[in-house]
Amino acid sequence: MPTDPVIEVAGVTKTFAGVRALDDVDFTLHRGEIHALVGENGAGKSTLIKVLTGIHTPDGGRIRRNGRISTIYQEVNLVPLMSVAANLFLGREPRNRIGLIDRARRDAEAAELLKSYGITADVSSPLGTLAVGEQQMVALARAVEADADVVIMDEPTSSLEPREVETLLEVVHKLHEAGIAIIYVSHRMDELYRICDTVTVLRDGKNVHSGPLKELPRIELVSLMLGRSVNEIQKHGTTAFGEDHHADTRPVLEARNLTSRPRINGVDVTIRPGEVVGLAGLLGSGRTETAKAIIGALPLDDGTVLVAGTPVPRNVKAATRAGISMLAEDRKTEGIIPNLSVRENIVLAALPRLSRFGVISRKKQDRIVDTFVKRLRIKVSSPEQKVAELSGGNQQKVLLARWLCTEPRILLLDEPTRGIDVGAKAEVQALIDELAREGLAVMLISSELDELLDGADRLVVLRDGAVAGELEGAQLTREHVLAAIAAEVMDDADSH
Amino acid sequence: MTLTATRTRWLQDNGVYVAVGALLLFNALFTANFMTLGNFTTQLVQAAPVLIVALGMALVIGTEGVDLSVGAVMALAAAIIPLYLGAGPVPAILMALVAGLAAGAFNGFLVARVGIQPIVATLALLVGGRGLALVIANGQLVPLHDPAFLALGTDDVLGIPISVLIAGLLALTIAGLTNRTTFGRQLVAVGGNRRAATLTGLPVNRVLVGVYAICGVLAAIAGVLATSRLAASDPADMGLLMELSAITAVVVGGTPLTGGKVRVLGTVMGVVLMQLVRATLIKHNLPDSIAQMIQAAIIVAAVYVARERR
Amino acid sequence: TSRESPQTAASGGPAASAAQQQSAGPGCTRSRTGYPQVDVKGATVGFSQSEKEANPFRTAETQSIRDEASKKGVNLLVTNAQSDLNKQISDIKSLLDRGAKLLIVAPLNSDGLQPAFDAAKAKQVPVITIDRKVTSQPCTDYLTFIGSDFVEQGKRAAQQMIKATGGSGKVAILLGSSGNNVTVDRTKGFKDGIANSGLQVVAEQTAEFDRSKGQAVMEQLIQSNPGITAVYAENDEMGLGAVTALKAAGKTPGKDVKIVSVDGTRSAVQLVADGSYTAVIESNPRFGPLAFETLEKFARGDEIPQSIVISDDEYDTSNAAQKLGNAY
Amino acid sequence: MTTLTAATRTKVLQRQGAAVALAVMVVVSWLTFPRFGSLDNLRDLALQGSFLAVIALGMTFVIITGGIDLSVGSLYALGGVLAAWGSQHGFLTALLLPLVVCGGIGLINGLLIARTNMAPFIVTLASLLFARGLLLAITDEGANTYQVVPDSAFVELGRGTVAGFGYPIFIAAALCVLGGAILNRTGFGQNVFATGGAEQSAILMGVPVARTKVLVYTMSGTLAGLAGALTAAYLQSGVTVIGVGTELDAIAVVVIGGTLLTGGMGTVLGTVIGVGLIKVIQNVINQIGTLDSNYQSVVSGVFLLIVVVLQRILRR
Ligand SMILES: Nc1ncnc2c1ncn2[C@@H]1O[C@H](COP(=O)(O)OP(=O)(O)OP(=O)(O)O)[C@@H](O)[C@H]1O
Ligand SMILES: Nc1ncnc2c1ncn2[C@@H]1O[C@H](COP(=O)(O)OP(=O)(O)OP(=O)(O)O)[C@@H](O)[C@H]1O
Ligand SMILES: [Mg+2]
Ligand SMILES: [Mg+2]
Repeated sequence: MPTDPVIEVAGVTKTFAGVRALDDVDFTLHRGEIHALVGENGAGKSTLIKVLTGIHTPDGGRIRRNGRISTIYQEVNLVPLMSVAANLFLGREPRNRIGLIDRARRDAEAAELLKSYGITADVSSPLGTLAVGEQQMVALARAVEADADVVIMDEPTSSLEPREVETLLEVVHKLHEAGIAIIYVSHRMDELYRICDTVTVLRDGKNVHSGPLKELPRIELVSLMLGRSVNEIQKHGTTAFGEDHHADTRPVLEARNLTSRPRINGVDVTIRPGEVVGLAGLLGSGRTETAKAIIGALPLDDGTVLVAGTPVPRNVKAATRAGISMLAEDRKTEGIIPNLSVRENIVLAALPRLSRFGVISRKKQDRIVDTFVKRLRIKVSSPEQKVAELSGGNQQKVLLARWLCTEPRILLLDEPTRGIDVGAKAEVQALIDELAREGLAVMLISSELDELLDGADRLVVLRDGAVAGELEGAQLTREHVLAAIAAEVMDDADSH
Repeated sequence: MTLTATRTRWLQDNGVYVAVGALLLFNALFTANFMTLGNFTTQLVQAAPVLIVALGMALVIGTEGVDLSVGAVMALAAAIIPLYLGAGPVPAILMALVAGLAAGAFNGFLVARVGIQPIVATLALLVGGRGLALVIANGQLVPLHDPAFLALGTDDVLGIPISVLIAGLLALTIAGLTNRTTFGRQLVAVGGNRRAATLTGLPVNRVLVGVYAICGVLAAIAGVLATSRLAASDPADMGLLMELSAITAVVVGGTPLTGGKVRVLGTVMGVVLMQLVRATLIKHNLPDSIAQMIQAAIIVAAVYVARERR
Repeated sequence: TSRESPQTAASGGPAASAAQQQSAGPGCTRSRTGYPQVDVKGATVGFSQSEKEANPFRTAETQSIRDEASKKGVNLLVTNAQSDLNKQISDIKSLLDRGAKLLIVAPLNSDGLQPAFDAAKAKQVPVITIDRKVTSQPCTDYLTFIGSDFVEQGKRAAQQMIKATGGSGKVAILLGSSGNNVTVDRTKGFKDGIANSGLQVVAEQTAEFDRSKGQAVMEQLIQSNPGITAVYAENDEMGLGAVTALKAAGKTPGKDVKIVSVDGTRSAVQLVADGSYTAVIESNPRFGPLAFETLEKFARGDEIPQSIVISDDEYDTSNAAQKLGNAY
Repeated sequence: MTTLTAATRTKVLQRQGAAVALAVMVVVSWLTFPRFGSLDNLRDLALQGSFLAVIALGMTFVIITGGIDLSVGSLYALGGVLAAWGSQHGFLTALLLPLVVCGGIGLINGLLIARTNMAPFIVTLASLLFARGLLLAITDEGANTYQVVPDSAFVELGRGTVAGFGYPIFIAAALCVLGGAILNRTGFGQNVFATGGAEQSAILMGVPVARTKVLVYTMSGTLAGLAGALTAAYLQSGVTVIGVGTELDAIAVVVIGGTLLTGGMGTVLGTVIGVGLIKVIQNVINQIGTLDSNYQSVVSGVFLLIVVVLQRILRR
């Protein structure tokens, strides 16, 4: 099938303050192919894409583009304050006779278009009011509608639900049939093998392999990415979770009747020490809200949170002091402090503990930072590096470290492995396991069903901001969860 | 990393020191009677109140805010001094500082609790504060005669004028506060990403109110020192346009207006640079028109060098 | 606006008791203007002040108008333009709107009040401008101007300076705010006045009519020009700032360095009396009696001169102690 | 990805917040002060507001891109001086000279901000100084005030009236309508919102962010120059002492009108309402008449505070 190349890259090098993100990379994309771009966190995938699209100028090398490129970037890159329709059509709005933007037509076309992506939100409301996954779909629709010869997708499914992933893959398929070339970046192996023709593996900024994907066994692909031998990797399964944990008897966290209309409505969750409770549900089912409600970041209409039987005042500071920690879903706006160094980001929440009379001990800081950089294998040139310069996955580890060094009793993890490569993902999962074993109460929110099924001891399924069911033990199967979640899909079908 | 990149980075971090050095060199060569102890003392004494205000401003800017009311707070402090000077300098100064604290805390309350954007929140006090000062003082300039109070502005310790000493000590304190304390690091985190800081459980509101309160107190201290030096309480003119001088000095010193970073030594150097620029322009007797245009050019040049690269 | 420009201690004439010099030129009568007769007693009179009453000159000026108004049984409306020219225009229009039949205006600036004068003209309301002369037409745009001649003030400051220094030495000028015509006139008068003497201007820098800026600028100048023997300050406030700076630099103001300024505030005149200041050219703000007297004359149909320029008093070491009571 | 809570409702309330405040102010003033509603007073209110509205229109665009323009006060004064000087050479010179020069300074502001990543606050602060210096330089340190040639067409531009309402009112109104249309109905307007809403995203979405910024500051400078020219025509002279602190007035009215200082959201209508509010407050202070001048700024400050706090509360 490969015909003439639409993108040709030869010997491209790109260096950021001290980090060689791309090192003499060759890369060719042919017309009509779906090309997987894989590699560990920080391997240089996003950087390569930004070089391709002209956002970054390479330090050296040659790039030949042979057509229009349209891109969905890793972090949703839309304008939250503008309306959904405005975002969708920014730069190519329908005009009326005298050349002014025809807003009515724009909104109508936007609503029409989004319906084919399964989104029924009000297109005239600000984009920021949509759930993250919906925003991702809007970005997808925008990129696909741009009439491009090449569509680049940088981890498009990382915030999508199974149902939406299907929609997305259908779209990819249609694009493929229309002869459009696609670069597809993902850490999810299943997807890659389902849709991609060819693969390029980056490691430490170098292209270590390019070739057809189907002929490459999964295990070998992983070994190429990690630079470790196949044997070494074979020890692990799909996830790195071990056996079920043996939880204590008395719950350490009891959340009762959490209500913040209209997003959540009377959610009850209890977690015992040493237990991992998963929250399952569709996009917008209120999982993030539940976590935020527990940590006190969401104004509540009703509800109480008890830690070890004592009510916690409704603010983040009090919750943190009571031992609750939350790893936020959106690390860019709710997690990292971009200007600060890795060290300062890690110790931030633990500062009061590391200081006397408000004066911080640098030695204690360095010790803690050192420990966590090693334990979580955070890839940094030095702890003084700015956290904004790290790859997404490494930023996520920094945030995990921030919470772990406060020595919490309850850890709320909202999509902790989103955008993390296979290696790091296994590490994080193993870590969650280990933490639970050490007696921590963990709440795990994940859009990956496998992760929930393997990782959680018990699953709370949310639907429309209310608990739709709890699954435990033998009920923890794909079918049961889907059935619990799917009720909504049925309802939807009925009402149509 | 290439050599030019290293050099650019170095210049970006140290541009303000280079500029101060260059200006000193220029003056040493071309300005009569510049290299005298008396002259340096004069420059430092004149810079001291600006520096004190700029230190507070640097903290506020570090939280991604700005305080336009500092000049008005200086005027308030000035207006309060004569009311209590009868009871002695200490109560008078304390009352002035309390006023600064109250004004700052009020700003902080508006920003942190009510959620008003800093420029607008402090604009209200910029507009109303000086009026209030004039109301308190009945619109009058009051000459002051209390020798102990006036000594603040005229005396020195081991040859260092008291106001310069105070400014220096405050600079050290603020440097320690930002770099070495929990409060300082929380402040920078709040400025770097307020939502993340909130979700991390930092006492965001307390930090914000604290920062504006500190800024208010520092402005009041500057008002007290300037009043003592002038030997008169002059609420109509005290600290006029001080907010712009202070912001300029802070930014020229390399603290970005986008928050998340505070450079205390840079701020000191920014103040010194702007003071030297003013002194140079006056000493060379340039007309006001040229002087203003040169100041504009120097501000742009200094900030250009220190700007954050994309 | 939210920020007032620094005080311009713009000035006026001498004490109301001082002798008047009536300027030449055709006078203005009511019949020439065709305006109706308005009895001052019981009339509604508007006064538009230009700046906050936050300096002695403005305070005394407004007070003088108020005092005289109540003496004459006048219903006085007062506005304050807060140093905003556009606001002064609306102030004057609103005074007219609120029924003022006679207007006294202390203009913020010599230029730019034309729209306000036109509005008054349309309503046949006579306008007396005080303390600052405007560039519009007397008798048509406004009735007359009462105040002093700033150029003359500068000249007289120069004479005092020549007298005190013996006509030689190095002078520094502390200028008022840039762009202000009081600054321009007082500078011109002073420079003209010293033109044929041995006085040499070595520095002229703005200190914006402000005491602390006067102090700061003087500190700089005395460092770079230690040979300065005289300072001309365009208002008392800057002069007072210079005194503090000179003392700190180890000079004796009034002796080593002569200081002359314009205004006649109590603090400055007191220093002259004490001997640490050379001379003050007065600018008296008490326009009330003269302004209402002029309005009465106009009502009677008398001829009003184009401008009523008042001979300024002056304070030097010989008379400051006796005349201290005249200072404001 | 920023999530908003009920942002739609917010937007409407925000706009209404200022409008409601204005309506209340007007009704109360009308009832309290019989002179407030007089035609003369309303005409003057509108005229005084029109100059500020022209400046604030440019500021609205700048603030929506997430920037700020402190130079407008100085450019306003400079524009007036240039127009008065230019009026010796005919109508077109008088009108175009200030637009070109002030627009040029705005262009430089824009280029410095867009191309060098310097903070708008500091760049425009420098041009505030620069423009003031330039003004002093061309007026011989303020000694020269240029007069507008009397009875010229240019004077008519500032002094002419329709039904007693001055031309500047109609010019300002037309510009605001045009500005509103540009903001909401053109690609440039969308770029302005995108630039201020999320600059990095806008760049990735292919919005010409740099060009948008340059245009916006050029526009702001040009409009400030135009306001200066209109003022000069109205005052019949190029007054040097105007415009001090006008930038803060302009910022205040834009923010009162509900435009977010952080960018990404705002309306021209809101700005017009903000201008109305400020001018009505000023007018009311005059109507009260007996207020000590020192109290006047206290009252203005308190009013400003009440309006922004109310708006903030309404927004919740
Ligand atoms: N703007 C930047 N400044 C400095 N370093 C950067 C910058 N952007 C990327 N890097 C560095 O370049 C390397 C490659 O980063 P990149 O974002 O391309 O990784 P990635 O393969 O997309 O990883 P992930 O799977 O986590 O998204 C990383 O080490 C990162 O720290
Ligand atoms: N109508 C809405 N109004 C305000 N915010 C919304 C609205 N819909 C979604 N959001 C925001 O979008 C984010 C995701 O929504 P939600 O928490 O309900 O989804 P979720 O179940 O956590 O799914 P996921 O975590 O996969 O996005 C939340 O932060 C929520 O605040
Ligand atoms: Mg990436
Ligand atoms: Mg979520």
